[in-house]
Formats: sequence, C-alpha cells, structure tokens
Amino acid sequence: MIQLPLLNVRDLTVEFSTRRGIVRAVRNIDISIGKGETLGIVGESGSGKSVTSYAVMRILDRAGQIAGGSIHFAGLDLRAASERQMVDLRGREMSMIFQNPRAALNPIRRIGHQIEDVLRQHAQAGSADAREKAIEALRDVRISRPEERYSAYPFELSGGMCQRVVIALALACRPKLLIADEPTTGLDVTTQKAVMDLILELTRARGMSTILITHDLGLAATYCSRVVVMEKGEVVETASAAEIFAAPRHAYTRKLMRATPRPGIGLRDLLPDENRAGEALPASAPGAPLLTVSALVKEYPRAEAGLFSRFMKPDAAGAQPFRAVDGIGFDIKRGESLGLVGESGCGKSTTSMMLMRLIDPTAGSIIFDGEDIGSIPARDFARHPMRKRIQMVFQDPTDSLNPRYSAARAIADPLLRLGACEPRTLRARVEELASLVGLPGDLLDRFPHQLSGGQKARVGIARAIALNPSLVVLDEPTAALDVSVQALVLNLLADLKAALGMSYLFVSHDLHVVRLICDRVIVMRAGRIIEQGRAADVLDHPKADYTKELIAALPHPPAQPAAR
Amino acid sequence: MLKILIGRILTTIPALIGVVVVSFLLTRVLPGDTAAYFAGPAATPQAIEEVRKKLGLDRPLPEQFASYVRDLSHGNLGQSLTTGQPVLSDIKARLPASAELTLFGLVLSLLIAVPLGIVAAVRQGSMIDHACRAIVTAGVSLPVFFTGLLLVYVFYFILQISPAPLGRLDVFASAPAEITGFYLLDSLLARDGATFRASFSQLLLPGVTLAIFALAPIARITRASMLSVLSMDFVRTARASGLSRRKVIMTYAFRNALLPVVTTLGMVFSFLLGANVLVEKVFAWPGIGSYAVEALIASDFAPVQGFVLAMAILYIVLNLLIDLSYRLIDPRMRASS
Amino acid sequence: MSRSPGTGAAILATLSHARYVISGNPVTAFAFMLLGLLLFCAVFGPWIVPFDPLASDTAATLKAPSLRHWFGTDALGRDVFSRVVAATRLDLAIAVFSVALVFAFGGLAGIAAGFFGGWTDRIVGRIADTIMAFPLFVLAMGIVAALGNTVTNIVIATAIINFPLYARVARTEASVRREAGFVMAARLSGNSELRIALTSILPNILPIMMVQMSLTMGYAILNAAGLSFIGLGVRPPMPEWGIMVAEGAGSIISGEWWLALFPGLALMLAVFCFNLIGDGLRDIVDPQRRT
Amino acid sequence: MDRRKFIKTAGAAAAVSATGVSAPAIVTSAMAQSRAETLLIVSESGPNNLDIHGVGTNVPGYEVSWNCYDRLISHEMKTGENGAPYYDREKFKPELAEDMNVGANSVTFKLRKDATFHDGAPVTARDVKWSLDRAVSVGGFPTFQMKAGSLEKPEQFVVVDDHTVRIDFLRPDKLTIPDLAVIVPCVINSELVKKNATAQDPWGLEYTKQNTAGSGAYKVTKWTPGTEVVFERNEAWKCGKMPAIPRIIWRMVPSAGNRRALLERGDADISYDLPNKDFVELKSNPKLSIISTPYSNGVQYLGMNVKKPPFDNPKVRQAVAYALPYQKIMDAALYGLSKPLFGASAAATTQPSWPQAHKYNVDLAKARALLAEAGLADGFETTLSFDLGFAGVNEPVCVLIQESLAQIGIKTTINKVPGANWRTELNKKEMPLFTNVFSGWLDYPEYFFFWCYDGQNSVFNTMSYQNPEMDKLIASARSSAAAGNKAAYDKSVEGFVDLAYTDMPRIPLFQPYVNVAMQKNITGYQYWFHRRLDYRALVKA
Repeated sequence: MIQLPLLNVRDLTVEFSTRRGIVRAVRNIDISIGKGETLGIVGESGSGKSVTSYAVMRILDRAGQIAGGSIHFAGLDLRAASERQMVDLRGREMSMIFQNPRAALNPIRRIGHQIEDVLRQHAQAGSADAREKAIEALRDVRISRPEERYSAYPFELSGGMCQRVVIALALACRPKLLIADEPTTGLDVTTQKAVMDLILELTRARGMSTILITHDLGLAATYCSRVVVMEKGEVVETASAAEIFAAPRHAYTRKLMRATPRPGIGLRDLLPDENRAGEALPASAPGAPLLTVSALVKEYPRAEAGLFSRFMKPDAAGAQPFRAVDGIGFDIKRGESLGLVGESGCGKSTTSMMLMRLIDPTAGSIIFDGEDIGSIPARDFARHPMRKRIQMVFQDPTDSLNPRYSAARAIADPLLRLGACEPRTLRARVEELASLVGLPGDLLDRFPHQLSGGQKARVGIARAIALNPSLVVLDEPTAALDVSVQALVLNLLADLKAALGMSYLFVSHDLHVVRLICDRVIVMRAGRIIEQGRAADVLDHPKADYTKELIAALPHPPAQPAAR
Repeated sequence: MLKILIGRILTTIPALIGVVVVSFLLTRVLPGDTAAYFAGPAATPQAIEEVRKKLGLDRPLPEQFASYVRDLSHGNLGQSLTTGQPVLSDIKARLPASAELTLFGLVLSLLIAVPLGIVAAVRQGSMIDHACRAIVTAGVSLPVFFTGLLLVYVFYFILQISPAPLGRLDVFASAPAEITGFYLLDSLLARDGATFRASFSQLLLPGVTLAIFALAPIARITRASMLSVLSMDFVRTARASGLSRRKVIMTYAFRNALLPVVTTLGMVFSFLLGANVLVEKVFAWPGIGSYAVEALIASDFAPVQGFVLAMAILYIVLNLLIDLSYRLIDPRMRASS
Repeated sequence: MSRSPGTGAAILATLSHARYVISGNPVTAFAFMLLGLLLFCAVFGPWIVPFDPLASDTAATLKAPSLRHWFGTDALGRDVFSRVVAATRLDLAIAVFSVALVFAFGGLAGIAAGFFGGWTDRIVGRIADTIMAFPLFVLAMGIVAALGNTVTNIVIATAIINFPLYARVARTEASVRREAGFVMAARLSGNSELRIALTSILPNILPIMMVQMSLTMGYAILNAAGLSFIGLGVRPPMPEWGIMVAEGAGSIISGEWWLALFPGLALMLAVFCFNLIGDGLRDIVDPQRRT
Repeated sequence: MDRRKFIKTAGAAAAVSATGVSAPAIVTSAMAQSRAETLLIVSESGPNNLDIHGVGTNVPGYEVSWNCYDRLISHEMKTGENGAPYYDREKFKPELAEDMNVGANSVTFKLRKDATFHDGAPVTARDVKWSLDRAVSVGGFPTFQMKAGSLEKPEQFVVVDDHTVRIDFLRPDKLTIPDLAVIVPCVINSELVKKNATAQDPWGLEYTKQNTAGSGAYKVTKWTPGTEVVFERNEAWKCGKMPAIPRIIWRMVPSAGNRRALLERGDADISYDLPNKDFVELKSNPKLSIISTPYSNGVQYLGMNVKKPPFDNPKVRQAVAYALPYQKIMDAALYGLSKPLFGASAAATTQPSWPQAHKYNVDLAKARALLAEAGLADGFETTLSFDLGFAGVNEPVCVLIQESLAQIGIKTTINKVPGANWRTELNKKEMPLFTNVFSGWLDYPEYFFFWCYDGQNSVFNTMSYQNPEMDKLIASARSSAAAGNKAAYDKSVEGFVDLAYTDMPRIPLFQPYVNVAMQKNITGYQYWFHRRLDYRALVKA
C-alpha cells in the first residue's frame, strides 16, 4: 500500500494584489511531507517560505490569494474546503508557531485562558476540565509550576517561556502537522537551543509531522531530515538534509551554504566564487591602545510619569535605579577589531552608546587617544573635534537612514556638518565613498525605501567612514540582513578596515560572525565582563561557564564540502 | 493603588493652578463692567465707583486674585449675577443635567460607533467601510446647534413624535426625588415608570444630537485601533489555532483595541461637555453649559470661573477613571503599579 | 549639491501612491473634488456670484429658491447663493490661518517637547494639560469675548484650543523618533540638536501633522460657526457660513428653510471635505500601506 | 404617540402609583394639576431676583414683583388704539389703599383692613412705610425710580395710624402720584423680612431675593433660576377681582424657534419675546391671537456723539437723517411691526405729545448737499455700534443704515457690543454712532426729554447733547405741568420737540411694539407701561 503524504502541495501559486499590480509571491511549488517527518524550508527573505505556510493554513491576508495548484492535507482538498472546515482543521489537525513569541500571544489574556480557548473551540475540553487540560498542556512544554503560570500574562514571562506557551497552544489539540515559522529568531542562542530541542522532542514523541521554516541553514541541518530550499518564490532544491549538505546541486543552495558563518573558515570563504576577490585578507597588526575604558558604569533612574506622557508611555514610578553597565574596563588598540558579545540585555548596546558619546556614563572614564571624552557631556560632543574620529554603523539599516534624505544626502551629511569638504568637491567625495563601499553611483539619488537592505547597509557604512574616523562602532551591523548579503558586508567591512586603518568595536550576538571578523572578544553578561581574550582562544577554549554554554548552544551545520 | 491615585492627583495640581489663574485673568479682561451692572441702569459714575470699591474691583489684580483664591479655599465660588444664586449651588443643581445628557449621548454614540468601527476595520476597503466613513464624517461635519434644531423641527414640529424641547421633563411632570440627580436613574430607583419614560423621551433628541457629533471620533479610533490590532501577530496565532472569527475579533482583537478607544472616550467626553453648551441652548436644557454661556455673554465672572473649575475637576476625575479602566483592561498596567 | 532629481522622484512617487490610494478609495476622490470646488469659490467667488452679496433688496426679502435666486434671499433681500459662495473665502481663511498658527506653535512646541524631553517636555505638557482641562469651546468663547469679536481673534482662539492636540501628536511622533537610528546618525554627523529637530524630525512628522491639520481645519470652521451661534462671530454684514446658519436656524420653523440649509450644507461640505481628506491623507502617509 | 394622551396616561400612572406607599407625595400633587388650570408662559430669560429692590434685578424680575406684590394704587384700564386693554395714564384705582386723598403738600392713603400678606399677617401702615423707606434707601434702580417722582427721603412717609399713611411732597411734581403706581413702591411684609434681615443686610434683600414676601395675587412657590418659575394664586387676595388662573408656570426657552414651535403646537400658552417676523407670520395662524402695542414713551433711535467731529456739526446730523432708509427698516427689519416716526408731511404741525414723527425722508441729494456744506463732501469713516443682546432687530437695522450711508460717502464699520458691555459703552459716551432704545415708565414728554436731552447729561443722554435753550424748555414744561398750566406746558413741549428735530442729536427710527402671542383660549391681556404680563387679568378658557 502506498503511503500518502500527510501534506501534499502541488503546483501552488500565491498572488498578492499590490499597487504595482499582481505580484506572484510563490510560483508553482511542490512540497510534500510524510507522516512523522521533519521538513525544513530554507530561504532568505522574500523567498516565499512564510507565504507558503500561510497558504497551507489558509490564513493569507486580504490581499493574497491562492491562484493555482492544489493543497491536500490527509486527503482533504484544502483549496476547496469551506472556511468552516478550515476553522475546524486549524489548531486541531494542523498548527503553527511563529517567530517573536511574545507578540504571538494575546497580551491581555491569561495564558491559561488562551490555551483553553483553543481546547474548547475544538471541543477538546468542556468547561469542567478545560483548566486541568490547559495546565497539562503547559506541563507538557516543561513549564515549571504550570498551575501558577496558568494565570500569568505573557508580559510576565520571558521570551523563551512565551515560546513554550505558543508551542503548548499549538500542540494542545494534538494536531498531526506543526508548522514552525522561524520559531527561534530573536531568541538568545541558549534559549534557541532549548526551544528547538523541545519542539523536536514533542513532535517525535507524538509522531507528528513538522515543517520548520528558517533562514538558518545550520538550524535546518541540525533538526530536519529533509530540506526544501526556496528562492524568489520557487523551490530550487529538495533533498534529504545529509544529501543537501554533502552535495548541494543548485547554485543557490551552494551560495547559501557558503555564506553561512561556521567554525573553521575565513571571511573570504563566505563569498561565492565569482565575488571572491583575489587578494587574501591582510592580517591586522594591532598597535598602541586607541581607546581605554575603565570602571565604566551606567545607571538608569526610572522616570516619573506625567499626565501628558501617560498616553504614550505608562510606566512605573519609584523603582530602584537600574545598572545597565556595571563597572567594566577594556581597551581597543589601533587597527584592532574588538568583538563585544552577549545575550540581549547584557549591556553591550549601552556600552557602545557611551563610547559613541551619545549617552553620558554615570561613572568611569573613556580615554580616547589620550583625552577623557567620557567627561564631555554628550550634548556638547556634537561640536567636539573628536566627534569625527568616532563613528558608528547601526543595527537596522532602514531605521538609521532619514526617510527624507536621498542616499547621497545621507552620506554627505557628516561631510556638510563637520566641514571636512568643500561644497564643490562634495559630490565627488560622496561618489568616491559610494564606490568605496560598492554602492552603484546611480543609486545615490534614491531614497531609502527605494533601496534594498544590503544597499542601505552600504549607505550606512559609507556615511560612517566619510570622515575617516579612527574608531567605528559596529552595532550588530548585519543582524537585519540575509546571510548572503551579510557575507558581502562582512568582507567589505574587513577590507575597509585594512584600507583605512580603522579600529572596530563589533557588537554582536552571533559568535560565528565575531570569530570571523574580530581579533579579540569580550563576553558580557548583566552589565559585567565575563571573559575577554583573543577571539580564537575565547571561542575555542572558553574558560567561563557562561561562555561555554553560549558556544554549546550554537547550531552546528554539518561539515562542508571543500570549497571548489 | 491608592498611592498611584494620589500620585496622579498630585500631577494634576499644576494644571489646576493653571486653570484657576487663566480663568481668573480671562474673566478680568472680559468686557463689561460688573460694578456698572450692580449699580443699576441710572447710576452716576461716582455710584459705580462706590460699588466697584464695595466689590473690591478697584484693588490691584494680585490682591483680587488672592482674595479669590481665599474664597475658593472656603468653597465659596461667588455669586452669579444672572441667576442671583451662589455659583456653587447653581453648579450643583445643574451639573447632573449636563452629565446625564452627555453620558447618555456618549453611551448612545458608543453603541453605534463601536460596532461600526469594528465592521469597517474587519471589512477594510469594502463599500461598508466607505459608507461608515462617509456617515460618521457627515455627522461630525454639522454644527451641533444646526443638527439639534433640525431634529426639533422634524421630530417635534412636523412629525410630532417627540415631546416639546423644554428641558429635562415635561412642564407638568415633576422631577423624581433626587438621589443621583440623573432623572433616568432616579426614576428607576423610585420605580416610577412614567417619569422614566417622560425623562427618557426628553433626553432622546438632545442625546441623539450629541451622539451624532461623537460618532466620528469614536468610530474612527475604533477602526484604526482594530486595524492595527488585527495586523498583530497574536491575531494570526489565534486564527492559526482555529478560533472562530467571532472569538478572534471580539475576545482577541477588540479587547486589545479598547485601550486607545478608552483614551479617546475621555477626550470625546470633555469635547462633548463643550458641545453641550450649544445643545443645551437649543433644547432649553438646564445644564451647566448653557449656564456658563449665558454668564459669559453677560460678563458674569463668578459662574464662568466656577464652571471652568468644575469642568477642570471633572476632566481630572475623568482621567483618573480612564487610568483605572486601563488597569482593568490591560494587566500590564496593573503590573507596573 | 543637487537634491532636485531625488526630490522630484520622491514627489512623483508620492503622487503615484496618492493616485493609487484615491483610485481605491472613491470617498477620498470625492473629497478632493470638493476641495477643488471650495478653492475655486474662495479664489473666484466674488467674481462669479450673480449678485452683490452685501446688497440688500427690501423688495425681495425672504424669497424662496427660484431660478433668479438659486438659494433664495434673506431677510434683507440679499441673495443667499451669492453670500454662500462669497463666504467661502472668509471661512477657508479662518480655517487655514488658525491651523497654520497652531501648527507653528503647537507643532513646534510638541516637537521640542518630544525631542528634547526634560524641562521643555514638562512645560509644554503643563500648558497642554491646562488648556485641555478647560472646556474647549468655552475657552474659545472666553478668548473671543475678552479680546473682541474680530476674525483675527476667532483665528487666535481656535488656534489656542487646538494647541494640545498638535502638541500631543507632534510630541508623540517626535519622541518615537528621538532614539531612531537616523537621529543618532545625525548626531554622529555633528548636527546640533536644534538642527536635528528641524531637519530630521520635522520633515518626517510632517505627513502625520498634515492629517491632523486637515481634520482640524474642519473643526476650525465648526468652531467659528458655534461662536457665531452665540453671537460672537464676525461683524455684519460680512457673509460667513456659521453666522448665516445661526441666523437662519431660527427661521427653520417658520418655513424659511433655505436660510439655514444652504449655508449649513456649504459648511457641512467643507468640514466633510477636510475630514475626508484627513482620512485619505492618513491612508497615503500610513507607512503600513505604503510598501 | 399622541402627546396629550401620553401626558394623561402618565398622570394616571402616577396617580395609581400614589396609592402605593413608595411614591413621594410631590409627584402626585404636581402631576395631578390639570393642564386647564395652569398657564404656561415661555420666554427667553427669567428673573435673577424676585425683588425689584434687589441689587441688579433684571427686567423679568419686575414681572414677578408686579404680580406678587401690591401697591397702594394702580391704574385703570382703557381701550387702546389696537382695541386691546391699555392702562390709563390719567386714571388711578386703589389697590392696597381703599381711598386716596391728594392735598397741596401731601397725599393720604387709607388702607384696606382685610388685606393680608401671603403668610396671613395683616397689611398695616407700618409695612407701607417700611417698604417705601426701603425703596428710597437701598440705592440703585429703585431709589432712582422713586426720585423721578420726587420721592427721596424716608421722612416723607408718615404712619398716621394702623391703616393710614401720609406721603409728604418735597416739591410740587406732577409725577409723584404716577410714580406711586409703578412697580417699585410695592408693599412688603416688613415683619417677615426683618426677621430674615442681618446686620450686613438690614433690608433683608437676601431673603426677598429668593422669596416673595408680599400680599399680591400670586406667590412664587418654586423658582429654579434660569429654568422656571412656578406661581400659585393667593387665594386670600383682597385687592381686586380674584384671578382666573390658579397656577402659572414660566419656563425659560432660549431658542426663539422653539418658543414659536411650542406656541404653534399649542404646548405653550403665551410668549411675548419672539422675533417680529414670527409675530407677523403667527398672525395668520388661526389658533393664535397676537396683540401688538407700541411702547409707551419709547423710541428706537440712531444716536450721534455731538461732542466729537464730525457729528458735532448739526448739518452732518441732518445729512444722516436725510440718508436713513426708514421705510426699508420698517419693512425688512421690523416686518411692519412698529410705529413709523418719520416722514410727517411738511405741513404738519408739531403736537404737544411724544413720541411723534419727524419730517425727514430719504433724500440723498439733500443729504449730500448738507455734507458738502459741512465741508465733508467726500464723506468720512466711522463706527456704527449696536447692542448684541437685541441683535434680531439691531443687526438688520444697522446693515441697512450702513448700506444707505455708504451712498452719501459715509463708510461705517459695524461694531457688535455684547449685551453685558452695552451699558458700560453707553456710559463712556464715546461711541460716535449707535442705535439704542429708550422708554420711560412714566409716559410724559418732559420726563423723556429730561433724561434724554437735558444738559445735566444723564446716562440716557447718550449723545452728550447740551443746549441751554433745550434745558430751558424742559424746565418750563416741568414747572407748568406741576402748576397745571396747560397752555404753557403745550408750548414748551412743542418747543423742545421742534428743537430736537432741528438739532437732531438723535434720529428717531421707530416706536417699537410690544408683541404678545397667545393661544386663542387665552384672553384678558393688558398693556402696561412696564410692558410685562399682568397675570391677574388673564383668563384661560
């Protein structure tokens, strides 16, 4: 007897009506998943991987519709199913979990009630036993003291805990299929691992099929038996995980795999062959300390709330001042690239803001090239001659560009303000900077919303280096980028550093990336430095338990075939 | 909880001081001479000066202000020239009328506008959406006094289905025993169905007039807030968990959309209290708004100041209530206390 | 350096987006048509009206609408149609000037409050709170009564009562952007705080303020009408919708419905138009729909 | 739903519930009052004080005083020009007094023995003296009005015995007796009020402000300021025929349109402050009767400040008089509901009466010529002010005047003055051009001229007109009236009228009407000098 796949997607096309007309987000794709199977769908942003899953669940938003093909679930034609039938299927037969677990839960409803809602909707529980069953569902996802948590609101739980609740919600009715859409994006690595392990364990124990949608090849490789690679709305390759990593057939798959940072490779190895510049990366030779930080502290008092501000930000009064950075000290040498890593809330961003002199430290000193810039108030620093020597590249390239400035205007801004340039030569200098960061000249008159993520990142970098700074703080500069773009940007940064002789402070949560680009690394936790040392030493032979834990949690893609 | 309440009240003190000072100054620059009014139609200039001295209006402004504040602290809001009564008792007598009318209008408006807003959001871009928008906008585009007169004309004069626009009760009916000052409630409490019906029918037209005016802001914010909530992740989660459409919209989306609606309600309420001024004039409603307007036209300081002060206090109380309802709606607020 | 090609492109993009929004939104399209009509009346009104809006004709008082007098005549025999058309200019002027005034003060104060925070925020907040604590219409009445009932004072009063609204919106938008990446980047580029507020914050919240402005324009006209109703409007014999409605309202019951109806309709259409445009603008500037 | 039926059923329901224990008594008694026994009056504004002696009592307050208090004497009725009852200036009738004896230096009143105050206390001569003392002592309007009849000092009022009062004259004055029949010299329950007086308030003004302490035909049983006044008939009233209507409800309805609607729908019984237009149109309503009577001794005029150029030049004033659109004003602003005061024929002789028509007519050529003579051929600019409180008439009047004056080159800006500020502005005597009404309770030409044209420059001489010749004529009219010299009196009156019309400091526009609209079943309306309603005579069929 031939075993029918649980889910069979054939020739699926999804269209969105936008103001530029009909856009096909997904084109003629075939995907199937058998019972008990774990399938990974991998692709970069815009590849249509999420749209596919929404189409399967039939929860596309108003503008989107299934234009062609078929979706069969357990033999039922989902395209033809009534909304009524779909409501019954969703949550009971097939469930979905999303990224950003905190946002995925109703913020003002007790989590227990949210689980009950699902149970009762699908008649899995009545009013008598709903509470009991909800608590049981919470217990299933390893939430300790589930009776207490039953009455908790999402904001009272950590991100990882929220994701467990979302999983409990999805699995409460014991569905046959679970679609996990980027379930761990935005979570810290240690949490990420715990959540993934939990999903895998539960679905295996219940014999469920799972679709894991992710941009992270490493994650897919670690957890999936079969992988579908999507690019621009099409499936480019489908194969077993082992197969796809051992012998990727499609060029895109190869490019993707190559661009994924992993241990044991160099920066240049991330690039596809055709982009690969001939010259090897020059080794950095750190000189004398450029910046010395000692006993740096930042405290935040809690602000009082006035009548006026109430509508915007209802916050509490009278709490203890909060120490975001708690007496740290380190230095950055000339030409050195220092990594600053840690999980969210560890104080790494606050530290970089203080170094940038955008906020004032509570205590401690920041000696830059012999001068204590920490004692200059942040508001006066804009006019200080040191200003041009410390610049920054921001995490979100979209947010960091004024929507009303063209690319050229954005790059020219520091040149105009800090007067490094004659007005006549301004355009030439902007074009020079653009070519330096690999931004085509014809894009210079475009506005941010007309540029791609990678292009915006390049504009941000061009702006940061416009004044030939000595130190550039890079705040997660590639976190919002796809891996293939990240590979290019990382290489660009390394080249620029070598060419212009700058020092970098590289703030990141991604240990793989830090290993590739940094000479030294500092590990922070709760405002303190846990460990610091040469990047290779710290990452290969961590001393602190916390560092060990971080490294252990990293997904490890299987060994790569040698670069051809 | 109490501490927060006190804290909130404390933060409103500067605004209260501002209101007292501004209303004092504003009424002092009003044209019209109180002394001349008191001195009577045929007074000589000396007689007017004498009265001025007697009323203390010849003293420098800061001194007058000090005595005004002194009186205030004793709960003395002065005397109204137009009604001849102490302002405090006037306001006490008239506030319930205004409050009842405004609340009635607000509730009526809510009952219509909120469902409209929800439907418009759920069916965004449909003809229903456009129709809702056109209707509520038309409502807010008419001056309230015009709407009021039109309603009187149609429902009282032409169709004869509405009682005479003669205030809160028919001339020949008597007010229910005062408990809350709200005739609807009081007559219910007294189990007096006839008075309830009578006061309800009087309340209907002015209430509708106000409600029409309040439709737009409420429907608009409901729609906007629903739209933004509907696009949130948790709504998608709810849909993906197979919750029924009704459950998703009402329990998940709407309750979350309520917060901005409640905020707007506060503003709409104080806005309506202002619009009330005109509606009360049209319907001979013995409320605080018409009282203030007449006083203002007559350059009668004390009632204007008293009215403004009463409204400021009402506004502050209202905001406290909104704060409290925030806490009811959103557990995050409770937690931050 | 040249910014024009980029700006031009941006304008084109905005226009095409506007066309997209309007094409999907018949109500907004209608509102823009209305606006065109209003502007036409405001500019050319005095030249296109069939009668002198101020000329009385005691031989033809209170005539019902006819071919000669489209909207009838008033108690002094003045042509209501001519008066309604001629009033457009004054009413739009009241709306435009009061909104411009409150935008200049309220908008900037709000930006300062949201962007600089601290004492600026506190002071602007207190001022806004104080104004909000007043019953707004009565405050406007008080101001006009105290300063005298001239057009200028009506404009000032309307601007003052709208101050909290503008300050609040501008403050929220500015404080949202205070920590935005591009603002920090502007700081790094050596821009002074004031310069950042004016070049980075202001242009970016302008679209949202435009929505606010459109909505309050309608409110300004209504406010002026309300003031007229209680006798604090503009001086006679200047035609103004509010005053015409207020005066005509008393005649509805005696059967001269045209006295209040036509100016009332004009007033309603104008307010309606501004409100709808405000809504439409919101759709146009809403970044969520602009993809 | 049928409204009447609704009221009835509502009443019935209340009556039924009254048999239960829970319903409060007030509900039933009030609801049971039948509509037929109640008169419903609607007006724009109500009293701010129930006592005319009070500080700043407004005009609606006078109506309360008139109906709730008695005076020593009152006027007889005669038939007016319009066929309706009109008070007879010349004939007095006793009210609290049963006999009046006028001597050369005093007048003596015998009081009714059976009259009682609302609380049952008898009305005595002491009450009368106390009341008159109060009127001349409290200051403000009552004292001013008493002075108009040479009643100035408490010593003038003498208690002869319990039921006899003598009033001594300060000087011979024809107006003394008429002034005792106006509203101010009302008789107040002195014992009751003294009980409620305080050291700061020896005349008990605070008490009478809220309570009626009189012997009149009605008493106020409920007063909600700004909303309603409820009167009940004084069943023990002795000073005249028992009024027909037991209960009066006076409701304030600010919107004129609504007042009209209430009348037309038959819900309100009577209203007297509607726009002229409504009265004209209501005349054709078969369900209503409208009575229009010209103000006695009242004129609406256009005043000019003669102290300041250009109106200091009589030629300019005459030019204005020739340029006013009198007929248009009559037609468009007043709907014909006024008595014209212009365009007397050139041959007409001046009468010894007031108000009377002047001989000016619209003659723009003459007006321009006069302006040119005054050296203002190109005209000038000025401001035309009016009282916003009476905008219904004033605004169209001013707009028409503005339009007309523009034709002779006088450009005017119209200035609306809020009602509260009007008197202040008048007192300043700085407005160059304005329209206003003056009317005197005492219907005598010299009375009018004494206040409005005399060189003493009273507040009512709003033009600041001072002319020794005019003063002489006014003085002679007063003295000859007191002396009873009719020929001299007539000559003086004709003299000052002529002078006023040549010098033209103020241009009479029209004599306003007081209009009353009521249901057909209401009869008995009387015109009084104070122009308010006398409830005592009204009958509801």
